[in-house]
Formats: sequence, structure tokens, C-alpha cells
Amino acid sequence: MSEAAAATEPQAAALLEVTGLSAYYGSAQALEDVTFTMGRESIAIVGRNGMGKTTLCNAIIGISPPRAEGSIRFDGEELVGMPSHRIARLGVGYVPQGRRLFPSLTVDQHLKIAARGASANGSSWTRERVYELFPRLAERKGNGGAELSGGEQQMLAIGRALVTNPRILVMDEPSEGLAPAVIEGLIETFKHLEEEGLAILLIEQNLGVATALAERQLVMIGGGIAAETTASALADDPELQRRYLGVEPLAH
Amino acid sequence: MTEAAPAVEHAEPTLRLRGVGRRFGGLLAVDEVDLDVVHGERRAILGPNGAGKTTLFNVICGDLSASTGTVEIFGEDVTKKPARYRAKMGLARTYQQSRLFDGLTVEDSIYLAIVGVEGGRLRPVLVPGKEREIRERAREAAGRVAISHKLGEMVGSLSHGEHRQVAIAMALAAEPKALMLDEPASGLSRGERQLLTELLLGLDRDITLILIEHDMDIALRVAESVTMMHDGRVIVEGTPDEIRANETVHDLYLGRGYGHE
Amino acid sequence: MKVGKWKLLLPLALLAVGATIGTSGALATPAQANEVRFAIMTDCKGAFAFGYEVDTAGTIAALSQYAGAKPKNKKKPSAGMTGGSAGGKRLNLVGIGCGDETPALALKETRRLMVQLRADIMLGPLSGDEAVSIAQWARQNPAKTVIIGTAGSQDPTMQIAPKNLFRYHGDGAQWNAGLGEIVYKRLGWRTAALIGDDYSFPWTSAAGIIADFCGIGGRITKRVWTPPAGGDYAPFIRQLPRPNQVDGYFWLVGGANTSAALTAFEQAYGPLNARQHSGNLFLYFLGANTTVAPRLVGAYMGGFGTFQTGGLKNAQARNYVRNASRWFTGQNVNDGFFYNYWNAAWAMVQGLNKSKGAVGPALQRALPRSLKPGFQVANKGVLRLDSRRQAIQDQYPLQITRASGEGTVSTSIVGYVPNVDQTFGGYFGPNKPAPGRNYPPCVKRKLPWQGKIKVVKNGVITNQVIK
Amino acid sequence: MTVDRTKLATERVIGVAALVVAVLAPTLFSAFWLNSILTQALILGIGAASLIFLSAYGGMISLAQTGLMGIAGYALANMVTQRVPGGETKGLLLGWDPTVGLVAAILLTVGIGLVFGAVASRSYGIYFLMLTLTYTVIAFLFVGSVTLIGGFSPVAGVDTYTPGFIGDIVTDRERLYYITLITAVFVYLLVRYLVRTPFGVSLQGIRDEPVRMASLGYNVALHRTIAFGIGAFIAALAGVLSAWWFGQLSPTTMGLDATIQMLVIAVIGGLRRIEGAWLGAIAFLMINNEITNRIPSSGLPVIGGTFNTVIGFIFLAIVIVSPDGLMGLWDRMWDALRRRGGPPHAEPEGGEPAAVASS
Amino acid sequence: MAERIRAWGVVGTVPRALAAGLVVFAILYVLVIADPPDEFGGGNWRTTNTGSALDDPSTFLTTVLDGLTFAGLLFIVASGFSLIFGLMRVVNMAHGAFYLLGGYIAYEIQQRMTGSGFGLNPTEVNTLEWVVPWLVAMVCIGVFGLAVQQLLLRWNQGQDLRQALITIAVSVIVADQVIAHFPRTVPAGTQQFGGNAVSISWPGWTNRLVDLHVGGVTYSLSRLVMLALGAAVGLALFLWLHKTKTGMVIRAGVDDRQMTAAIGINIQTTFALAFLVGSALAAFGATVGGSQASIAQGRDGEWLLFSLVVVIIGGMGSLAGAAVGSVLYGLVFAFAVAYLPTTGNECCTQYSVVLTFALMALVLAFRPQGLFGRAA
Repeated sequence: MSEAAAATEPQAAALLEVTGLSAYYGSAQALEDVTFTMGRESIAIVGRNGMGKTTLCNAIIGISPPRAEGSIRFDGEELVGMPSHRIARLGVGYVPQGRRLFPSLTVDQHLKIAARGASANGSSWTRERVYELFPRLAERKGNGGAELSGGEQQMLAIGRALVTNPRILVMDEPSEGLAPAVIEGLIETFKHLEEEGLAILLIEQNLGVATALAERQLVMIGGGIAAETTASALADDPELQRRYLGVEPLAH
Repeated sequence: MTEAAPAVEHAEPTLRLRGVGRRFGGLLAVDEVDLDVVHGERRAILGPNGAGKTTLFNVICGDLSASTGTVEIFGEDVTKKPARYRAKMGLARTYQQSRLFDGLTVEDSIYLAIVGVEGGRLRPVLVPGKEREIRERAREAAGRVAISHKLGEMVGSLSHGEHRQVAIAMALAAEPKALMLDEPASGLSRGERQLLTELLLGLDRDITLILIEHDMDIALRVAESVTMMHDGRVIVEGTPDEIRANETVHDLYLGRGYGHE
Repeated sequence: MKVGKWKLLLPLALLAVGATIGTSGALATPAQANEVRFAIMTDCKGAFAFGYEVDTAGTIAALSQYAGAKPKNKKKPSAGMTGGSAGGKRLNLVGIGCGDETPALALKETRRLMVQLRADIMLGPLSGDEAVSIAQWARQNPAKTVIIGTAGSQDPTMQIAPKNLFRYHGDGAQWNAGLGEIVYKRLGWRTAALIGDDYSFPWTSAAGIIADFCGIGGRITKRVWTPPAGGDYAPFIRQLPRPNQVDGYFWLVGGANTSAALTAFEQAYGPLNARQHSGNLFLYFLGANTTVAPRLVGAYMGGFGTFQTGGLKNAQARNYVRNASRWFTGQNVNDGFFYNYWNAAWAMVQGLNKSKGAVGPALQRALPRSLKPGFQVANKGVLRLDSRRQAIQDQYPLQITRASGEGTVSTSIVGYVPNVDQTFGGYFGPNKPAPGRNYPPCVKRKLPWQGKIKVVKNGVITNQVIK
Repeated sequence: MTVDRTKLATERVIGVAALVVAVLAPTLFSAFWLNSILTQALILGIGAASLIFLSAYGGMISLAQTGLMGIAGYALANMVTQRVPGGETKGLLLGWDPTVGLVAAILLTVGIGLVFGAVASRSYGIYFLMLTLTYTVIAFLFVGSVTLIGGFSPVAGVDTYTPGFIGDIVTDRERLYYITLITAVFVYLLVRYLVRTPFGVSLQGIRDEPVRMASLGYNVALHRTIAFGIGAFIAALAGVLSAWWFGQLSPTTMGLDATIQMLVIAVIGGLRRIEGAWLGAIAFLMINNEITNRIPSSGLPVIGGTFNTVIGFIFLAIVIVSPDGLMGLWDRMWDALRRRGGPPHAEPEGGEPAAVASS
Repeated sequence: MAERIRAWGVVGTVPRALAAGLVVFAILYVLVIADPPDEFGGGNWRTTNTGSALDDPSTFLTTVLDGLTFAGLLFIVASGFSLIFGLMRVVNMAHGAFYLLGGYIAYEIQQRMTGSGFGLNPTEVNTLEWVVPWLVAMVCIGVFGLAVQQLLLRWNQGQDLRQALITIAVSVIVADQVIAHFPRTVPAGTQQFGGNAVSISWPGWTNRLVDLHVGGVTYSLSRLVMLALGAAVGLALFLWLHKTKTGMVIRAGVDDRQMTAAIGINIQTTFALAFLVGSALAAFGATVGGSQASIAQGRDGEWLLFSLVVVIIGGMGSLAGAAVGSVLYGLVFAFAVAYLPTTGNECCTQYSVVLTFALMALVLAFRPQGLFGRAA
């Protein structure tokens, strides 16, 4: 794998360690021998639709669990087979694809039920801090989840994950359906969070978002990690884009 | 019924949307879309996830009703007509998540696609001659997408790629006048994508093709014209070359530019 | 889903065992020539579930008394019996049927008892619609003999009346004979409304009440029938005339519902005035003794041809009570269910003795046309069957009285209606409809016992007639 | 896939053997067994077959089948019985020709079934289940409340007025047994045939993906309605046979208990294969009969209660161990064999269909 | 999928208009069309017992109250059923059996507290002697329900048919065991008959009629209490679900189980709690129902059916739906009894129950998910 040469060195202290992970829905294999390691850093997993990105997310967070083989270790703890709520309590925050807000709850209630005490890394997200981060949400405290705009919904989904005081934030397509200006704002936010010591595992289709946030880029094809590369390598190499993502490069 | 035939046959609109919108609760998934696709055209609809492409498909084929606007296919206003009516007019489609019949064999699935359009849907008896003919057609359609070797298998036991093949075989078997494919290449291997591209390129010119596809490689090779959607609206329309050259498209679709420039 | 081997094997093994057991039952074992196979049909589910022990007790006690049987367990009648013979043959209790007051299950159980377990004689069933069902069955199975246990519907012995069906007690109408006259004379009722559940036993009870009350000149101004599973009696109660529009009410609401209906009445019109209420045996039986009866002390009610507490003070009755009480502990032999099953079993023994143990038509010919049961006074204490094998029995209207124990109530006999026949002197008949929602009509008419109902005081029949 | 072929062959052998035993049954079993267990099992099996037909091929678990059986029985009873001295007392006693009555009863039931089906055709899953349950309750309350056609007392004598080609089934119970057997075989073949016709294949497509079927040109609601009508036809056959077998009808034959019993039979057999209907019926009746006879009449030792407690526990065990019933167990056994032979072949999970989210 | 197909609203205009016409006619019939009977009985299709609301406003008002107060009881029982279905998608077919068992337990406690006074005169029962039995029954059944859920339902979530079947088996066992062992307390000198009817007594102070000062109507206080209890349960559930964190978690769980777990909430605990509360409500309802009517054999099936009907009309899993379903059922039932035409001195009240089920079929024909239900 020549592409792997460009990969950054895995960090010494592994936070998340995925080894030989395979997953099946019924008879269909969705993940095939996925292996990667990440430390307290941001990485992006890119790939086209249907390549198994969301399945990987589900496997890590333990929801709609596919039949999984292999191992996912988070800070030394085995996540495969662990119920979802315990995974979350270990410090895995989840921002799902499509936001999945609770239609019955208001903005404030979303944050209320998710809020938990300070986690091991000392980060202490409260509702107030989320409102500071996203003043828009503070204005819409009493609104129901469905009444928010796309961007506000995404803020809430992130805020909901933050108040659980995660050590790693797993985000599945956070840019989906958002206007460029909003996306830019989100990226600012992510960088801010990263500076606070939060690890981010970003699953993206939007190459711009992926490369903007993380230097390490894992490319998923056909349920496996096909290559690891860097943001700069990917951004500047149209041929790579075409091969990995099926994206037609710019004409100029 | 159809109006007097227009002078130029090939300009006959296959699809004509005017001001089509679809609302889910507070969310406007499709907003004021006008779209014209003419007979025999190959049209790709592009756009990032959540742009409203699939919803638009559902409104066109009748799975969802339009909240606003009108849908015309083959010159007839079908806004209020159910999906089955549109299917019988010659509109076939596939789904992003295959929506196949897990409990049926491949052959039966394709068979259903033919029966749905040909009639005899409610026939509770086997008419041997007819049966043979339809089965023959079903097998033939399976051959076109190279799935003949799995005719007797339950669809539920097939792989993802095979699901795609079956879905396309079903769409083709009905001998539609217009074919709508929703991300046919999603989840396919490189080789499978190659096969798909060839299949689409070799499609009868009489069949109008509307395609949602994330794989720009395929989309831009197959399509003659492209509609770019974002946030429920049509942003740009043009030829593949125009699209390639369009900066907006790149900003939107590739997200090029965040933090790098 | 991983399936352990045992998970696969267990149900298969279960099935195999079931099949072996099942087929072993399928292969017929020859009947022994020296035994008479009989069965008890009663309920173990539904409102009459308690009948299971009581009915079995009545049957086994009579067989112990007259056929030399012995209860297996003095406290648990359903444990069965040992010994016992009649007509020179061993009595074999093949099974106890478990119904739930519905005709369908009664029929199923009858088939199980009479066909699978090959009983020739059945004592039962316990309730009205069950009896209609079984009478129809009996009509098609003339070789089997049915002696009704305690059922109050009219059709089995009136309209259907198969030759192999016997009933040594009254039907629901007979059980209420005299009641109308008593409230007419004692309480001065002239108009009354009637409310009951919408099935055959309340209809038949109502028929007896209407025949009596209208016969002497009273008028039923309203009949309200309540469907099953309504859940709330309040709207039905409001269909009744108000307490100031009518002299009284007859309640024929089935067992468990009596309390619901009367509570709804209280909630609509205030506390119950016992002088304004009367009804069939449901005012006291089936748990009503603890729910509604205490609120209706002084009210008159129908009953079986017996009484729940306190008996007649004559030699025949005392004799019965003494004999019947010997076999089980804790059984109330004055209870109508016990008494009627006792008489049925006793009749069976007499019949078998006469037929020398033969069953079928021979037994049907031999079954007694008269019996001298505990609570029969008229006709020198002999109860006779009419031509349709239905008892002509004495009837004793009851009154709810306060018992000595705290908060408990009892009943006492207030009247004696001699020789009540099923037709009420031609008022009902085989060619007339069975009682229904609006049948019979309310008409003035002379009944055989009109004006002849004797006053009963402290269990002693006086010569006074009720005025 | 030799395992599959072996399985098919085994099933064929078992099927033929079962048929042979069924044909010879009158010589093999006691009269009670023939009449009460086997005949009843065949009838209940036909009823359950109408339920399994809808569930296995139409994806509709209908609790209306008991109600439809009752409707057919009541219609027949009201049409054919006559007012004679010492005879029936309840119902309309129309005294029609029994053949006419038979046809009319079945047609009426199918008609009512089509109306029921039309109303229910847009409901799915647990809502469909509940709606069809209310159909049965409505039928129950209707015959119970309208005393003209029955009321809560039994309408009797149905078995004495049979069409000429049926003959005397009151005394000749073997005749009734064979009639039932023929009907059961007919229903089995009918269903097996039907599901291969365009209609049947469409129905299965609708079971799997109604939305897809609509966009293939199918009128989903109409198909489901007609399927319900066919289910009603099969239920009507069961209802008529049941009326003949019982001889009487009363509302409780379509009460909540009877409805649940029918579901229990279908579940014991297995809701996914039509053969399960008869397997479930015979298993249920045998268990029921054996337990009823074997539990001491004084009740269970220690815990008290009657055989109902035991039946409850057995049913619980079956649902827990094999939710697909006995046929499901059978299929799983072969799956296990196949897995041992071939490469790992994933079975469909018993639970929620995994929501495959695309990324 | 159902939702997507329904999106078409396939029910045509004609049946819609027909149904609407029927409903309008029924309302008009009650309000103005119905006629009081002649003095000598008889009548025609317009004749009802008391005539229209215009003829006899006080009967109309009491009928409304009858319907509403019964709805209070229906709601208490059905809300528990609905809660369990809404959160866990478990159609708890044992709800009726829980009701039966809860009722007998409440009866036994009351008997022990008041010292074995059968056929209690309501005036002899004080509030405590009603409240304690009620609370004890709730606790017992709540714990029992919890045990059933933990042992039998926890490991097969999502298999709704299988869970329904398991609860059917539980209901068969519980009902049979209840007959075998209850009532335990019987009057001195009488036999213990399994499954016999018993009543719980309302506290004495409820046993009177109150003047409502509207149209001269006096109405039973205990029935008004029943309505108040229903409203109180509704209010308490509303506050619980909307104003407490647990409630928010429950609603979040109804919306999206997986996401709720993914933010670190142990949804299993919430499920267990909901099952406990839902079962306990069956016992609460049984205490009220046992005071109003009686606890006896067969009540289990009856109340299971009521719960089903109410929840189906209102929409599965919706609190508001259960409330509206209860009110609709109660009103239609009461009005059917009171206003079905009668032509003689025997009334046609027998057909009232059929009508309530027809109501349900009507609702479902147009809204398969119930009035307040969300798509399955």
C-alpha cells in the first residue's frame, strides 16, 4: 500500500483501537477486517455512500448492533458486546447521521437528559457552556427539535453529545444538508473542541469538511479501510480523489 | 388522454415538474422545483446528502404526494395519481436502499416487475403460455444484468451488489419508457461499477434515464445533462462539462475551501 | 441467533412424549362389563367456578349415602370417590367436566366425558345455556343419559325435551314462582320495572316473575336488558323508571354484576330501600351475599327449590340435612347446587338399581318418575316428573335477613308455593316460544297457586296464606 | 444444495405418510380420537391455515379468522335449521335447502371478509392485528346481542340439515371425518397453488415491500383486500365444518378465548409455513386433551389451579424456545445441518429486521 | 412503510362523507331529533326513553356525566396499557390479569383493615381504609409486572408478536392461579369459592349525591371522585412525562431508543420503570373499578378488551390518545344506551356495546393508527 506511506504515525497513547472488525447484517457483510488506531487526535474516515462508514459508527457506539467480530477497544476497554449506554458513559459521544433529535423534547430538554457529571479528562460540559458555544440554541431553548433549522439541529446534536462529557466525539456526516456558511461555522466549532482536548472521529463524504478538520484521512471502500492518507495529500491530488471517492476532479 | 402528438417527437417531454415542493412537518425537503426531461434524455441529479434528491424521486414516482406544484409524465398531469398508475404509464425506478422482496427468488422478483405493468396482477390461476412468456422475459432481464446464475436464490440471501443487479433487472424488465435510478452504484465494487456504467451506456435510446448518483465518475459519463440540487432546490442545470467547470458545484459538492484556502 | 442443541431437542422430546401419551389414549381399552361409567359436568372457570367443588360434593355425598361410595378427601370433594355400586355394578366416576358457563365448552367437555372417557350417564351441567347445548347433544345421542345438575333454562325440558334428559329440579321460572304475588300483596307493588343480563337464565327468571306478578294484576312498565362486557351499569340504570315512578324493581343481573348494577342504582338514586327491590337468586348467590345482600336486608327474592341457610323444620328436611352433612366438612347442604346434584345422583342410583345396572334406554325407562327429596312437602313429600321428565317442585320464596354474625346476612323462607310445574298451568308450553327479551307478555291470569301461597315462619309452614 | 433437496424429499415422505395415516385413520384410532381429536384438528387446522395463509404470504396476522368462521357457521345455522316440534329453539329457523344455505353462507362470509379486508387493508403490523381482533369482537357481540339470529344460547341442529352430497354426519362420524380431510387437502393444495400464481407472487411481494410493489404498478390495498377475502373463504370452510362438527353454535366460539386459541394454534405450528396449521392444531389438541385428562380433578399439587395453569406454562415454553413454532424448529434443524455441511450461511435474525443505514 | 402508503389517503371521498354524515346525524339525533315516547309506549325510529337533549336537558347532562366518569376509570386502566405499549412496543395482553389480581389484593387488604365486615356499608369505611389497599395493590402488581418484564420480556425486545404471545401465556397462568387462591377472606361459616365476586368499598364520605346546580342535576360524589382520579392520573402522568427528567427520558425513548442509549442513558432501567408504573396502574384501576362494580372471574378479559379498545381508538402509546379514547368510548357507550331508539317498553340497550365497537372500526378505517397515534 503505497498510499499508507503518506500516513502520519499513529500516536503513542491509543484512545481507540479497532482490530480486525467485521460486521454483518443478516447475510450481508458490511465491514471487512477494519483495523485502525487513533489517539487523542482528529481523524476523518472518508468514502462514498454504501461503503460501510455508518456501520462502523454503529459498531463503535453499539447501536442497531450488526453481528460484529473483532475488537474495538476504547482506552483499554472492549466495546464489542457492551451495551450502548455504557459505551456512552465511558466517554464516547455520538453525533449521528441525520441528527436523530427527539421530536417530543425541546432543545433544553435534550441537553437536560443527556447531561452528566465531569468525565475522567476533566472536561465539564454543562448546558450553560453549550449555550455559550451555540448562542442560537440558547435563543431556542423552548423549541421542539423539529422546529429548528438544519444548522440549529446539528448544533443541538453536537451539544447533546457534548454534555455527556465525552473524550471522543464520533460524528457521522455532520455537514449533511447544511449550507456552506453553516458548515464553516461548524468547522470552527470542531477545531475549538479539538483544542480543548477532545478527540474527534469524523465520518464524512464531504471531502472539504474532512480535510479541513483532520490531517489523518482513512479511506473506506467496500467495507474495509483501503488506505490511509493525509488531508493535504488528498486535497491536492485529484487522481486520489477520483480513485477513492469517485469524485470528478476539477477541470482546471 | 394524450393531446395531439407534438410535431417533434424527440422533444416530447417525458417529465415536467412545475413548482414541486414537499414538506415533512416543519422541514421543506423539496422546494419549488421545476424540471423538464425530454424523451430519450440521460439526466443526472446531483447534490450532497440531504439535498432532497430522493424525496424528489419519491414525489415523481408517486410514493409521496407533492405538497405543492404539479407533476406531469408523458404529457399527462399525474399529480393526484398513485404510484401504481405512473408505473403502468411506463415509469420504473430503483431505490437507494434496495427495497427488494427478501422472501422471493430473484426470478419471482423480476417476474413481479413484469406482471405489474403487463397486467394479470390479480389472476389467481396459472396460464401456462403466458407464464412461460413472462418467465422467459424475466430470465432475459436477469441475463442483461448478469444475475442469471442466481435466479432461484432468495433475494434476502444475496450480497449487496447482487441486490443492485436485481433492482436494475426489475426496473428494466418492465420495459419502461423512463427509468429512474437512485444511487445505483452505491456500495458497488470497482468492477461492478464498471459493469453498471456499461449497462447504462448501452441502454436503448428510447428509454429516458434519470439518475441520482454520488459517483461523479459514473454520473458524468452517463449523463447528457445534469441537475444540481441543494437544500431542496435546483441550483444549477447544464451539461457535464458546464458542471465540471462550475465553481459553485465544487464548493457545494466537494466542500472545497474550508480552512484550506 | 445461536441455537443450543437442547433448545432444539427439548420441544421435540416434549412432542414425542406427548404423541406417545396421546396415542396411548387413542387406543381404546375395553370397557369392563361390571361397571357403570358416569361423569359429573360442572364449571371450574367463569362465574360459576365455585360449582366445581360444591356440585361434586353433592354428587359424591349422595352416592356415599345411597350406593356405598366413600369420598377420597372429606375436605376436597373433587379428589373423587372410592367404592360405590348400584344395580350390582361398580360405579366408576370417569371424570369431572370443567365448563365456564359457555355452551361451546360445555359441549366439548360433554364429548370428552361421554365419548372419550365413555361415560354413559352424566350428572350436569350447572347453568342454563350449557343445558340447552347439552340437551341438543343428548337428542342426537339417545344411548347416553343426562340428568341435569342445576340448570335454570326452560328449553332443555320444554321445547327440546329429548327422551334421555331428566331434571329433578325446577327451571329459572319455577324458582321464582310466588315472588310476584308476595311483593304484590306484602309490599303493595302494582307497577315494577325489570332489569337483567341479556341471556337465557335471566330471561327465564323474568318469565317466572312476570307470570306471577302480572298474573295477579301487577304491571311491568319497563324491561331493561344489559349486554355483556359493557363495563358500566350507570347508563342502563337510567333507563329504569325513577323510584317515584314505579313501586319496585326486579333484579336479574348475573352474579358478579349484581353489585355493579346496585352500586350504580345507589349512585343514581341514593341509598337502597329494601322494600323497593326484589329479584332472583342472584341477589344472594355468587358472592352477592357479601356484596349486595347486606344492603338489601328485608328484600324478597327467588331461589332454588331450596334455600341457602336455615332449613324447613320437618322430618323429611331434617333427615336430608343429617344424611347429606355426614360426608364432607364445610359443605352447606342447603345450597341449591349441592342439593340438586345430590338429587340427580340419588335418582341415578335408584334408576340403576331398577335397571339392574343396565344403561341406555333401559336406564332411561328405569329412572324414577318421582323422588322424595329433602325439601318437598306437597304431594306427601314426593316430587314428580312431568311427561317431559321435568320436576314439578315446591318453591320457597326467600327473604334476605340479618344473620347473627357481624356484618353477614342470611336468607329465610317466607313462603311455600306448592307443586310448581314448568308450564305455570299452561302459561308456557312446548309450542310456545322460550322466554326471551319480551316474552312472555304481561297479562293478568290465574295461576294454579295464586292465592294459595302459604306463610312460612321460622322454617315451619303455617296454614295462613300470604295476604 | 443437497441438504435442501434432502429436506424437500424428507418433507414429501412425511407428507405422504401423514396422508396415508389420515386416510386409514378410522381403522387405526378409536372413535373418540377420530371424531374429537383428528376431525377437530383438521377443522382447526383449516381455520389456522386461513390465518397462516395471510401471515406467511401476505404478512397480515389476522385475528378475524375466528370471527369469520363464526359468521359462516351462524349464517349456515340460521339458513338451514327448521322449526320442528322438539327441535331447535334459537335462530331464524329459515329452513332453506341445505345446499343453497351452504353456498349462501360461504358467499356471505366472503362478502363480509372483503368488506373487513377493505377497511383493514391500509393497516399494518400490530395495528392490523388489533383491528382484526375487533372484527371478531364485533361479530361476537353482534350474534350475542341480536337474539333473532342467536343470542347467547346455542343455535343447534346444524348437523342434521346437511346437503345430500354430504349425507348423514350425525351418526356417521367417519363420513364427516373424510369430508373434513378432503376439505383440508383441498385447502392445502389451493394455498400451495395460489401462491405460485401471479396473484400469489404479488401478495408475497406486498408482504416484503408494499411501497416497492406500488411503484411496480400494483394496487396494494386491493391485493390485500382480495387476499383477506380468500382468507375469509378458507375460514368459511372451516366455519361450516366446525358448525357441522359441533352441531351447535354459540357466540363464545368466536370470543376472546377462542380467538387467542386460534392464534396459539397457528403459533405452535409456525406462522411462516402453511403446513404448520395442521401440525399446530394436532399438537394443541393433544396437549390440551392429555393435560385435561391427566391433571387430578382436585387441581394441581402445591401451586393449586387447574390444567389451565399447565397449558399456560407449556405455551410459554413454546413461545420462548421456538417463536416460529414447530415448523420453525424443523427448518432450523435443517439449517443447522446445512451449516455443518457448507460454508457459514447466516440465517435471518428472529428479531427486528436490522435497519441497514447507508453511509 | 404504512405511513408512506397512507400518505395517499386512499379512503375515497364518498366513504368519508358518509361517515361524517353518520356522525352528524347521530349528534343531531341526540340533540333535537329524538322524541320522548307516548304515554302508552310504542313509538317509531325517533322514540327514545327520554327524548332529545332539548326535551330533557337533565338526562342529557347526566348521560354526559355517566360517560365522562366511566371514562375516568377507563383511562386509569388504559393509560397503564398505553404507557407500556408506547415505550416498549409491548402489547401487554396480561394487563387484564394484572387488573384482576390487583383487585383481589386490594379487597383482601381492605377486609383485613376493616376487620372482616362483609358487604361493607360504605359509610363505615374511612379514607385510609380505601387508600392503603389501593397503594398496596399498586405496589404488589407493579413489582409483579416488573418481574414479568425482567424475566420474560427483556431479552426479546422488538419482537412484538412474540412478546404479545408471552403475555398471553402469563395471563392464562395468572387468571387460573387467581381463581385458585382468591378471594381468601370469606364470611364466617361460608365456603371459600375461588373466583367469587367481591367488592371494595368506596370511602364513606363519597357515598352521597351532590347538587351540581345545573339543570337541577344531582350526581353521585363517588362517580365524580372516579372522574377526578382519572384526571389526577392523567395530570400526574403528564407532569411526570413532561416535567421530570425521567419523563423526558421516557419520551426520548419513545422517539428513538437507540439514540437515547447512545447518550449514555440506560434505557433498560427506564423500560423497567415504565412497566412497573404501567402494571401498577392496572391495580389502581382495579381498586377503583372494584369499588364501582366488583372484582370477579372474567373481569380480566373484559378490562383487557376495554384497554385495547381505548388505546386503539386514541392511538397506541399516546397519553392524550388514551384520554380521548376513554372519553369517546365512555360517551358513545352512555349515549348508545340512552338514545338508541326504542319502540316498546323493552329497550334496545342491548345493542349499545356493538355500537362502541363500531365506533372503533370507524376510527380505524379512517385513521389506522388511531386518533393520536403515530405511524408504527
